[in-house]
Amino acid sequence: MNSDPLLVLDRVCKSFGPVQVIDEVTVEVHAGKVSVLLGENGAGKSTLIKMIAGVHPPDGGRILIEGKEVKISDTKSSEALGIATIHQELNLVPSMTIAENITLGRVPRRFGIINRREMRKIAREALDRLGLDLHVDTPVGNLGLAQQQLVEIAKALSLDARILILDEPTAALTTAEINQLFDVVRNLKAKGVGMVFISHHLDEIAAIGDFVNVLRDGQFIATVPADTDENQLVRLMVGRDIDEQFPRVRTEVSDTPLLSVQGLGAGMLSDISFEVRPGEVVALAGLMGAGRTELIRAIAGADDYTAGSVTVAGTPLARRDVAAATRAGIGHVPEDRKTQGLVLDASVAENIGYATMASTARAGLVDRKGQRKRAEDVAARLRIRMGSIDQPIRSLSGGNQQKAVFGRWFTAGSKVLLLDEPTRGVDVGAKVEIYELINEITASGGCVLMASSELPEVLGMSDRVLVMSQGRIAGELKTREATQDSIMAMAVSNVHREHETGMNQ
Amino acid sequence: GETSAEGGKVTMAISTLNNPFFVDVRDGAKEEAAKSGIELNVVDAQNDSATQANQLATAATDGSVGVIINAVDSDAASAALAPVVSAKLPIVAVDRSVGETKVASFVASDNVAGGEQAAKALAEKLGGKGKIIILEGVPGASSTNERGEGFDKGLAAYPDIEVVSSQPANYDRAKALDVATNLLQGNPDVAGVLAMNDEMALGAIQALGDKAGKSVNVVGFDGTDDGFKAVASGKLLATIAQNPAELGRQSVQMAAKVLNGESVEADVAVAVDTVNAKNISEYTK
Amino acid sequence: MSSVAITTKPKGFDLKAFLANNGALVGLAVLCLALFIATPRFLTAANLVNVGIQVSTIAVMAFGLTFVIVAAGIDLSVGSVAALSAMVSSYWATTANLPGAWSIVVGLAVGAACGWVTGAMSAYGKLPTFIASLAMLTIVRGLTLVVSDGRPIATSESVSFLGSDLGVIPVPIIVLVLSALVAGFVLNYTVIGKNAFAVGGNTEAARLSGIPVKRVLMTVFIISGVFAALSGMILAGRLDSAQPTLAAGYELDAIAAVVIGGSSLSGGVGRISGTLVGALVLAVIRNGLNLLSVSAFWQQVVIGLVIAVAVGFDVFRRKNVRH
Amino acid sequence: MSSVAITTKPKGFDLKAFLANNGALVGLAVLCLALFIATPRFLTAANLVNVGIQVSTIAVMAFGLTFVIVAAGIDLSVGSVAALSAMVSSYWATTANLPGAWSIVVGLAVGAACGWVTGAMSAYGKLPTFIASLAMLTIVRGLTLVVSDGRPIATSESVSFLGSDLGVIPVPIIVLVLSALVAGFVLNYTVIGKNAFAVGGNTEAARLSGIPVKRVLMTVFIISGVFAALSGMILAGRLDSAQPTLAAGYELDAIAAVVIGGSSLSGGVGRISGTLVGALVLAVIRNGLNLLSVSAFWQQVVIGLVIAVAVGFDVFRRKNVRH
Ligand SMILES: Nc1ncnc2c1ncn2[C@@H]1O[C@H](COP(=O)(O)OP(=O)(O)OP(=O)(O)O)[C@@H](O)[C@H]1O
Ligand SMILES: Nc1ncnc2c1ncn2[C@@H]1O[C@H](COP(=O)(O)OP(=O)(O)OP(=O)(O)O)[C@@H](O)[C@H]1O
Ligand SMILES: O[C@@H]1[C@H](O)[C@H](O)CO[C@H]1O
Ligand SMILES: [Mg+2]
Ligand SMILES: [Mg+2]
Repeated sequence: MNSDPLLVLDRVCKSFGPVQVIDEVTVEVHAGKVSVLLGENGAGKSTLIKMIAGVHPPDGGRILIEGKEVKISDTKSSEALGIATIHQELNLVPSMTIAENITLGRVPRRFGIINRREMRKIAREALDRLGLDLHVDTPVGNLGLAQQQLVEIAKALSLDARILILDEPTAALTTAEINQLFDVVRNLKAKGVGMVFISHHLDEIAAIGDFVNVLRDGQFIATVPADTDENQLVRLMVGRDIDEQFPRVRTEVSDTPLLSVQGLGAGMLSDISFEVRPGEVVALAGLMGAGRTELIRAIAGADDYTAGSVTVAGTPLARRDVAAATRAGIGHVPEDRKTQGLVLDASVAENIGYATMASTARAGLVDRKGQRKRAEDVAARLRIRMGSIDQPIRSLSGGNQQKAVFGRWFTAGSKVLLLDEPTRGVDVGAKVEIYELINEITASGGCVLMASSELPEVLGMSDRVLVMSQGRIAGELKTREATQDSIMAMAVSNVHREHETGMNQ
Repeated sequence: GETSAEGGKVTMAISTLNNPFFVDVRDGAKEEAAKSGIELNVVDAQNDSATQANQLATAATDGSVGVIINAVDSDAASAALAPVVSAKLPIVAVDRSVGETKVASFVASDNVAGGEQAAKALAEKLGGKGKIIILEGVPGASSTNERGEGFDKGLAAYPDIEVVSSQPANYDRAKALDVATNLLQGNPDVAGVLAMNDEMALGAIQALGDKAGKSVNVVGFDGTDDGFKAVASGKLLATIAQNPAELGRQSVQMAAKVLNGESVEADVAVAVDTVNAKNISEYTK
Repeated sequence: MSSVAITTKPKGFDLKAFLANNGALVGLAVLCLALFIATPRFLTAANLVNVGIQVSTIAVMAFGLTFVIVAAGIDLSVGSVAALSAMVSSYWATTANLPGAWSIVVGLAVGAACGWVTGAMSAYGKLPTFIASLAMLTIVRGLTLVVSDGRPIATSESVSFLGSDLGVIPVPIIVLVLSALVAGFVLNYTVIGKNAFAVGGNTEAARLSGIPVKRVLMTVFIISGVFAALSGMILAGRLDSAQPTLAAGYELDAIAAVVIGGSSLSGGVGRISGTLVGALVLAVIRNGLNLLSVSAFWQQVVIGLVIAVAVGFDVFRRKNVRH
Repeated sequence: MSSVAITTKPKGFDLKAFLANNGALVGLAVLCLALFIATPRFLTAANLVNVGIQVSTIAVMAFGLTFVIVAAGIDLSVGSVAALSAMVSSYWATTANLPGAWSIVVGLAVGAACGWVTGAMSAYGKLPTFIASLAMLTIVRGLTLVVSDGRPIATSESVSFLGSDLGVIPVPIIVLVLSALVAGFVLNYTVIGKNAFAVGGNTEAARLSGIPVKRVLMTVFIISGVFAALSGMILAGRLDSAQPTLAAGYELDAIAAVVIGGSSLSGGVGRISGTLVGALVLAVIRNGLNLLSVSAFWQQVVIGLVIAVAVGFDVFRRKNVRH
């Protein structure tokens, strides 16, 4: 921290209307160093980096680059200053190819005419840096979420910036890709690139960070070295201690299965059979694209399947019928809360109430009072932090939004919870709260099937682990006996054998 | 010519069939075609000149031996007829003129004269003075222009009649209802309404409510069934009756004659009559 | 932190918030005031009744359309559906000589059937609603011409009643008020309405919450068809005749009314009261321009400008409130 | 696995993929075959030239519209813009007696100006493009009536040339082919086109990648205006007269052509060749229905059905290919 900083955010401020989101925060970025931003959901991390990226220019304070004050009024001027940004939300055009996305906004051209060969070359080089074996002419919309995230990273890398900003780039990635990304980051460090890194995974901070800037409620709290003890970081971030990161309370598991999946086949999935019993948390682990999301969606009735059956408490479920699944007691917390979980402009109360609106209605009339009361109760129980139950859910932090999706199924009295990456992008404090919700479900005789790419979460919260690979269940482990290595070994086990069948669909 | 009417296909291009007037023209034409053994292919331009141009181009190449045209717009019809002219098919125009294009026969009512008669009927009833409003037909349609010209001519003899407003209601009853309602609101002391067809006259009558035929007099044009009914009930002062079915019949007759190599009159004038309370019984049986 | 700002609840009447949420209403008030100053004829009972009658057809049509737009769809077929319903109900009573008392029901059923078809095309056929309803615009108009053979048909007594006066109060105004109440109630207090909001706000999230998205789509189009039919019959009743060209092009006015009233074409937002105000804005402007004897040609220019300014004002206002 | 599956490139000609990507073309071929069997008159040189002339106006208009739709917008004003451009260019030469050679340029400039205004309303005024262009539909038609005073104006010689024949080849067909080439080139090979795809595919991503979203919106509307103007002048040229009601309602046909051609109304997808095929589908159907002497009223029904089926087929096909 002694050298002259590449970039300084000097006592910057930002308000959205009456709400001050960033209040006199100072952060420095140094050449060859990774400067971590740490804070709860809604602390203002993304808003801060958007000032550098030219999305939200600050309304107070200064931005200095190599000691000179600059104005970054739009994304172009940020890029011109040698800054590349990987935003938290994916910023890809699904209908365009990988090559077009990587060169978006700076297509190689002559007199306005596009040079396609050059475009593909730039893309190919960018993918190679991440060791990505994707064809540059593939439309991005055909890729899974994780692959899209990698393309987004490749796009930023191809700018050859001297300042690189990474806003939760690892949230959608599994360990293998994260390691690959970190190799690139180390490489860039060696080349003197200054970086800003945001993540809710504390272990990643120690792995590549140099120093950590802690934010709380838009205010600067402290700057500490990256090897600071995790508990100390948590305390700085949330203002209190968190006793246990994975507070799983194991309960009595009864014998009769609550959820039973037999011989299920759909798209890439084939011959999936397993059971989940009351009181049990079963984790679905696997590599990116192993088919966990597809499985969860098929069970939830979101997608159709071609073979097999799903049974809840002995009753078989109709295919592709979310309403039937809901009535049978299934609750589904989808992979992406923004696009699949929430009506962002509707209120918290409405979002919580969607699954119970029809069942509590009388003669087609919505039970407005009851719906509201139920929403208030569940919001209080799940400790959803908000101003009012009537505010648009868009204005809640990510973790609280996620809790509201849980709340929907709590009110509906769901017994079988299907969770798809339930804590993606959620801060440590809120994570623990979500884990406690999982405990509540199992304690009351429900069961949970949880797809997760975070192995610590899998190991910390489940009772059993089903490992998926290439659309099949590659094996099962008792969580007590499992390790990260044993899960990973199983996850890659039959990749090669299945190669042929996998590509002929 | 070497062709004969019997068994030949004749295309009849009509400006719009959304108007009972032209439905009558078509029905008269069909009746006559059945008699003379002509296959009549009726196409509807929905009041769009370009659509009509397309239909005429198709007629020029689809085996038709002759064309009867009721132009959407007289000026535009000339160019639209060019392919028919170069295919050397005989052309009969009905109800509306077709610019410079040479036609075998033009079967029509005299819109200018009719307009003059309408103006006269209203002005006389008003005793030569008072405020009136005019409801115009589709802007740009030749009948609109010609009837407007006729109105002007007719009103010229009555300097004390003041046209306080003249607005298009597109020959449409619903449109006329709103336009008339609004115009009457702005000019509450209006004594007469001059409408370029019966549909609009009926819209104006609805707008007037009880006043129609009492404190405000309305004159229409066409002589449709609904128009006659309104005359009979005293709500419509007069309508200038064309005989659309006769227009249709005559146009087919002319086409048949040309195709059979007979000679025809260049202009067939189908009479227009002023129909009012006095002579209405002759028209309603 | 944001929680602090948001917990602040308005104490007493919050004028600023009221204005912000009722932009179109303020616009309407300004408009009326301007006309009142410009011409004494505007604020007469007779003229206001005129405006009421004139607004009724577009407003009733727009109420139904509001449901579709709230559910993030669009219905371009409403004008044609109004015509077909009026035509079939008149055909039923006049041409086919069936019991005239049933003619209104028949007309409404035709509207519902048209909505059912559009809804099915979009829900099950997966057509974008723009295309499904565009196809219906043409198909239904064609059917209207087929049924009528291009001629107007006299309406039945019961349909004519819809366009007549009940004492001093015109029936269209009564129908307008009742329609507004029913539509407002269904949109805000029933599962049907709330489902439309959810589907319009985020279809995928609604589906994954167990809301039957297809059925919701069908329902909103059927509602739209029924209101369009009612509007068509009011119009025909006023003319005592169902015209083949009835309500042609009215869909654009109806859409404009809904949007001026604050509904968003991207779905999830909308109010019946807003739609009523939107329709009134258009009707008052037309009326005012006529009172001021503005030429018909310039009227079109002015109305286009008003649509742009009204919606633009609304967009601006919302942006300023949100942040 | 997807990485493996995705890297696999088709070996040789993939018929299935070709059919899947050219649904409208297949539909067109089927249609032509059916007509060829139904009537010998269809496949005559003279008739095909007719179809070519008839398709030219809608197609040229739809080419410009394709840019707007690719950028996730809609332009309802194209019919009115066609009319105003034709009218002003005729007014320029005929009424104002200014150099007729310039009239085409004047018409195109009018189109560009209209597009500029619509674009500005949507880019800077933040109006939804549906509303901005709906307002313009009315405003521009009103201006056309004002300029013409509701009467047709004779076109200048140079505009009439656009509607005439050059030897045996009709000029509209030549203009059509040139327009398709220019539009296709701009859409696929230039930054303007790529930017339209990016903005339509994901506006926020485009903005964050430094693409000047507002300027892109302005550009696509100007392009749309210019093509609409050209189309209007071809139409007026064919009639030797600019009509105040010229091209009224054509926007719906043009939109249908673009969508039948495979563009998505949600943006990011579109091809000029597809649009041409879409316009041809509509023109061939109209032509065929006339050749087969189908009644005018039923024609409307059939055309609506074809729009629904064509787009429905396309939706179905795409769904089946993706999974
Ligand atoms: N455009 C905006 N308008 C209004 N409020 C906003 C806007 N963007 C962010 N906020 C608010 O600013 C606060 C900070 O948001 P920000 O996205 O910076 O948080 P974060 O620290 O990145 O959280 P997370 O870990 O969930 O990504 C939040 O309360 C958020 O609701
Ligand atoms: N519509 C689609 N088109 C093409 N490929 C798809 C589509 N949907 C899913 N896939 C592919 O199917 C595979 C399985 O996806 P799924 O989301 O179920 O995996 P996952 O195990 O949940 O992994 P993750 O969510 O971490 O990517 C992915 O590789 C994805 O790219
Ligand atoms: O003569 C006809 C009729 O009067 C009709 O009502 C409108 O168009 C005219 O050409
Ligand atoms: Mg963030
Ligand atoms: Mg997944």
